[in-house]
Amino acid sequence: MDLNYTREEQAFRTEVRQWLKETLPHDLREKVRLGKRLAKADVELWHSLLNARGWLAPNWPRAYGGCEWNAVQRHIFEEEACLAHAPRSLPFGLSMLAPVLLAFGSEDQRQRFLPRILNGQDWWCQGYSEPGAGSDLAAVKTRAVRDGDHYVVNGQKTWTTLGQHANWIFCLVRTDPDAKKQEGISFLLIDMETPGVTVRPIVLIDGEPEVNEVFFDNVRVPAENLVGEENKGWTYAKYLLTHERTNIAGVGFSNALLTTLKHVAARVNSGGRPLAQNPHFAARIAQAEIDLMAMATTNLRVVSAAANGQAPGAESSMLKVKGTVIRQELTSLLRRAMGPDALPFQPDFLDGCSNAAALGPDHAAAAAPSYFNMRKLSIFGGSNEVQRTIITKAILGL
Amino acid sequence: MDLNYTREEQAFRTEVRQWLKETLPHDLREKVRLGKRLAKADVELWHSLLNARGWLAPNWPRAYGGCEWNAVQRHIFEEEACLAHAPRSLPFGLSMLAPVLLAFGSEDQRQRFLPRILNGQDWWCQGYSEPGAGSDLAAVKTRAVRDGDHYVVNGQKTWTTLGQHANWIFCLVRTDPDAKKQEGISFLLIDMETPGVTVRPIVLIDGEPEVNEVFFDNVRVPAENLVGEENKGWTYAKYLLTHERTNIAGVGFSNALLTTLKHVAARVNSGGRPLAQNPHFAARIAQAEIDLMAMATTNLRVVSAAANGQAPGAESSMLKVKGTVIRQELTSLLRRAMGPDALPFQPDFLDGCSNAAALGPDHAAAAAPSYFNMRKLSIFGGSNEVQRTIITKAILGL
Amino acid sequence: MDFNLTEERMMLRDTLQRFLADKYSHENRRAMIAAGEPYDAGIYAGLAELGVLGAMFSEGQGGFGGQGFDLMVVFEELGRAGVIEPVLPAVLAGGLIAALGNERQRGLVEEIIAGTHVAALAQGEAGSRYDLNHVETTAAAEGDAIVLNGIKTHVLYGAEAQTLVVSAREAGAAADAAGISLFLVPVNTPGVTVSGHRNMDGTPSATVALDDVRLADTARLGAAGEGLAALEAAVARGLTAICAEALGAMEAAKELTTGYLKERKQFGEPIGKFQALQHRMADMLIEVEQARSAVINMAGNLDQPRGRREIHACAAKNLIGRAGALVAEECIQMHGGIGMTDEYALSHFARRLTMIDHLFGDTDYHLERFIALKAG
Amino acid sequence: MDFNLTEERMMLRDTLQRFLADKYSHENRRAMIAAGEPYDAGIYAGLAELGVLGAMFSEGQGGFGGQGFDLMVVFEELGRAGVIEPVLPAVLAGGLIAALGNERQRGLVEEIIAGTHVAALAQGEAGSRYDLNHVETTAAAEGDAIVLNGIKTHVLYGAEAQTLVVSAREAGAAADAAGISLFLVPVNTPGVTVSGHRNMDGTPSATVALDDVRLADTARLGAAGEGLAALEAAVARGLTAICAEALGAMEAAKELTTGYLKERKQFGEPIGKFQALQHRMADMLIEVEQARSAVINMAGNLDQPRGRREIHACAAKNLIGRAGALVAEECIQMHGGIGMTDEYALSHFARRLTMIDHLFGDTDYHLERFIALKAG
Repeated sequence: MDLNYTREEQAFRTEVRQWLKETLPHDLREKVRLGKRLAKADVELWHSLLNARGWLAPNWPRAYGGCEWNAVQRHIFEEEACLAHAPRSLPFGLSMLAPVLLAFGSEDQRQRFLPRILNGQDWWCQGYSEPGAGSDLAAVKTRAVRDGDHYVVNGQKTWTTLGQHANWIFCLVRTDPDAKKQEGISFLLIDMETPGVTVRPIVLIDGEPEVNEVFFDNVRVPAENLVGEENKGWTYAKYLLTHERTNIAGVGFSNALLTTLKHVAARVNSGGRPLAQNPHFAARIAQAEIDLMAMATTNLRVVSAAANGQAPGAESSMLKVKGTVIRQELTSLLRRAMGPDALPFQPDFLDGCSNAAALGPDHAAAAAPSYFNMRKLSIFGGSNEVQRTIITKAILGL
Repeated sequence: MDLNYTREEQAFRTEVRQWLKETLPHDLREKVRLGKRLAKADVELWHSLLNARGWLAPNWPRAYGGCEWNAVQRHIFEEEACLAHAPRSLPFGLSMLAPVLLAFGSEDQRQRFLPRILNGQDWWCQGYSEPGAGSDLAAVKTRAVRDGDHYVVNGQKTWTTLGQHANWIFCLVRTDPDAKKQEGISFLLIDMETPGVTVRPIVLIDGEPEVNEVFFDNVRVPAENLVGEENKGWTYAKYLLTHERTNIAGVGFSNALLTTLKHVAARVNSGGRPLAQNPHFAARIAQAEIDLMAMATTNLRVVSAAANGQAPGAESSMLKVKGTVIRQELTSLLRRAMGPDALPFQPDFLDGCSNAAALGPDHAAAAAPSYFNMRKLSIFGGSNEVQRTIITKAILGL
Repeated sequence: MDFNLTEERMMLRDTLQRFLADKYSHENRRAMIAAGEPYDAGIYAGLAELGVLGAMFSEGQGGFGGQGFDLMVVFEELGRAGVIEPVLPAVLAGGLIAALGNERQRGLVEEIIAGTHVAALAQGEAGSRYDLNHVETTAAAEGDAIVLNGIKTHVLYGAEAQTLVVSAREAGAAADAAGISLFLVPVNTPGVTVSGHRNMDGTPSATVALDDVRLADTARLGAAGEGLAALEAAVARGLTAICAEALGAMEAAKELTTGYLKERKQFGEPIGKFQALQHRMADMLIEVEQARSAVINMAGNLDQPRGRREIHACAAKNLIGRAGALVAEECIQMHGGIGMTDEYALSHFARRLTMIDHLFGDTDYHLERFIALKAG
Repeated sequence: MDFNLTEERMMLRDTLQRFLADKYSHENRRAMIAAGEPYDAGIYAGLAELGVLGAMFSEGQGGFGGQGFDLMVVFEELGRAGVIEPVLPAVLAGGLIAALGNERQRGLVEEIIAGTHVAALAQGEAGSRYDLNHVETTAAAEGDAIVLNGIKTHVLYGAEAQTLVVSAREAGAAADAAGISLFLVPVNTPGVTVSGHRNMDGTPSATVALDDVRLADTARLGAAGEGLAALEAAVARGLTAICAEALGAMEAAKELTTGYLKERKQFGEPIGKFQALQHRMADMLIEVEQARSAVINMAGNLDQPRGRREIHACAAKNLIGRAGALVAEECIQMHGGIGMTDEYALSHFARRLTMIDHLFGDTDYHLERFIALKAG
């Protein structure tokens, strides 16, 4: 047992920290720090900076422009990026589609799509969920019917995150309606500029249109856009879901949140003293911090096992649940810390309109919207209920 | 809406309080106050005092020596008795068997058994649960086979509270092994001095043999001891379970516990000041008190509806669950309040051995045993899991 | 003891329920907000006509209610329907005018009851958090006049009001209990600048800058320097109102969720058949009953002496805060994605429940206050 | 970073696990307690023979371990089997003797490692609760002698010890950090009265009265008046031990409960099929993993400077306290009645987990201490 990082790992951390310090633009950092909404251009800029350094694709093979970082390196990078208030890079192309193409796609597909993910030409989004399916992802109703060298796609996807910015979508579609539920599903890549594709943004509880409905009305998709074999899409989807959950615990995000929370609590007045000195509030922060300290180690234990080649099983689900609980608690505390200043809704300020001044102190504007937005953590990516079932089944085997 | 008691109810409260003050022996009060274990003689003394006043059977008809109190009067009596640290009267004969005899027994049975409950000649215990049945009370395996004018009983009951003191037991027995689960059960009264009855005390987690196993080995029971009709026992058992849950919320107990907790917290030293002034601990007490204040009103709302003739449905289950949670939290806080003084196990002191002095302050000896003992609240009388299912089914109807 | 409503209150509740079921909906509220309107003037006139505003005041004040249970009955229904029209300021500012005003000042109450005048309470400041006694806005005598200076924050319906009830300090230091006075300030008085915004839950609010605002001495409401006690009493009434409103919102969220659990199928079964959800639902239902009891306790003790009134106010606001968070979070979670969308009504109830915790003291604030009151 | 045990520790763990699986059981412990024996001397000798006591000390001290992860490995197994034999006092009193003792005094360590001598730590007092600095027992110089007066409470294994390590005050007021010294007191010294009792969890404990106990000046352990820092460090080692023990007890309770959920049928199904129990089980499993991480953090930081060591000690004891209560309560609840019986092993683990919260500072105590350390 040794809780220390190796010399190489420490050097890597220093390198990452230094690069972030030099490269992350100040206004982008401030946007992230204050919980503002990032514009499409903000994300594209961040991708391009990472790509210029060769750090955009941590888990891709070097042959395709990736870093081939191991789990510990990825963990260090994520930790540093969060502490520096760097934006999150988009997972859809980088860590969702790409691993599927690398494992099951054709070389043509890899050569065609992977470079465009790196250089920012394509913004991918995910077409998994459908209305009424919830956590039951295999309940795919969107149909794709072969017609010559095309598939004709009809149906609807939903909860498509940032789909309003995307030009490509990877979809689960039903190609054999007579097969059993998990069978008869295929994995199809669809150019969103094809006629018949419509995107409708859905405003969420925090006032932001973060997700979308995507409609397909007789959309003709070239058959070469099929990944792997027809009717084997569920295998690829499961691969994506179980093998590509990096940073599922969100330790880096929680650490950054905790820092912000302490920053705020030290400055907000509560009955004549800083809120940080209020014993009740201090206890709630400390409780979250203690849980986070333990979870950081739980995470490292899993990361370290993964770096040694062990495939995480129920541990991923544990990290998902506990990570969610901690992040939600921290956003809840941040909201509470703001007192009445959490009340106003300030979309213009959050959108970064240059002439919009914030009501209340630093961090107040985003406190309530972030709290509401983070409710999604326990719902998406396999709800926490689904995760709990996985955890117990793994040990009970019932 | 009016939160005040009527003048008559207030007068009744005064009468009860005065009587308790005059009648409850000091050493009995101290035993209850300090959470000591009551001997058989203690309970019998308390019953005889109540009976002398005519207050032993709050919900029996006057014709049989009862009080015919309504729900509000019963509530007032229980509240006062708890605050005075009076012992709890035994429910087995008074509020479990008696209502069944009154509703379904023969007049002969009533005349034979009810007076003996009042005058203390009989100590009843309950023969419902069987090993391995848990909350599934209808899983009765104990057999009663008719043989002339007797039933011959074979089998085993368990979790029989205070059965070691009892001379009579009311049992659910299976009289028709071929009928469906809930059918074929009969309700039988068994003299525990009959040959073939054996009682084995079970020591619980708090070190006390509060419950027992009762074994029946070819026990011959006169057929006249059958209550109501053969094979209809489940109906009577359900009647007992759903209609006779008085004081299910335990508001009186919780109020007394809260008083004790505050008494202790004001006296225990924590870092140079009374524990009551420790903000964390004060917050935990206050939280429990606020919950209890609300539950007292929730309870009164149900009590008041019951006094107006409305049968409580899921409300009973709600009171059971919340009442349990609050009582368990209060015993947990009392244990924590004691700090290291909760460590020693002092059975001699708890049993009232005259030469056993307590280690640590007032209330320390019983703090941990009571905490452990009270874990039973969420298990017996229909576990809290069963109650939660009842609550939701009542509203969802699924 | 009697937990039944009087016939009058039952009638008011039923009429109000029908009116709102008929005229008020999540879609309408959303459309109104999207159109930039602070609230629906027609609805507000309708509420006044039904006597909702009259029910906030006693007969002596020109109304026909004014007791805790009147507030409870009305606000539970407002909460259930998600009403954002300005009934709360009638309780807060209107209540203060009715309680403290001289005959001339009390004339405003009539207009408030008629729904033709909105008065808003301007008590919060940048550093006050939830403390009513933290007042840095100054009221200085200049000859016969009084001059106000300061900035008031989180003035609910401030931009929609014609009159503000402003707390300002005539003597003492920032957090002193003594020295706080209340003033009636018409919004068109020179030096008053009102900047409106909307809160997360859709209710309108404002920041009010007071820059050398000159008032006649007659603008003072009640005795000089003794405003805090009345302010606290008015806020206790406001707390009763928003706790009852939260109860209504919880009931509405509960209704939506039980409906959803019955309808929605996953893995081939209604999700309400999943035991884990059933048991969490049960815990939620229990807390909603607890919340109702807390509101009853508070409403029934609103006219008791300060100590008892405030203990119940703290207990209720604390319990409502916890129950409200539980209901908002669990209902969203049980719904899944749909529960997070703005177009589904649950989002409104969840936001309102959450934001009510930030009004007039949150869960933690009232827990500490409860402890202090019990110890004192 | 490396989360694997060294081969030596793995061997020790495996041997210890086999030894305890073979020789130690709930039934045996119950019988022994019923017979009035404080603990099983044969088992204790066996543990010594296996090197369990040697693993508590570094090579320099005559052992072959002494690091945080040595404590963790051993105590996790002791906790899993429910061992009540006196290994903990070897960490506490033995650790202090090894850390502070002069050559003569350190002779005791050899006997402790051999299992032939028990030394117990006598630091608590009636009013001290969990504060190590609260010492009212006095140590007064009288010529060449030192005279101790006071009463020490909750002296774990005090009635079984041959030597006591006693904290007493040579200067300062009751709660001062400075002025506390440690003394080696043979239990047969005139004036020492040891009254033994048993704790709820079966472990033996005692009250020690010190009535004009005359010691030679050479009985002092370490420097005069400077005992607190060493006491705190020894208690940090004790905390590591009991936190690891709690982890082992949680693992054992978890094993019993998962087994029960699979076997036990109700309403025709294994109760482990009920989703409500599954989800609660999942939450419990998560907390056990969290507990393990907290113990790892604590063990790995035991030799760090005081601030860092104590922050991890507080974090671990707080988390272990919460997780332990959850595991004890949930495992009993999932078992139902059987989980409440003394004859079923779960009762021991539940009692031990609960009582560990009352040793050397509970959940709340360490949360407050964590806050103070972070702020300081």
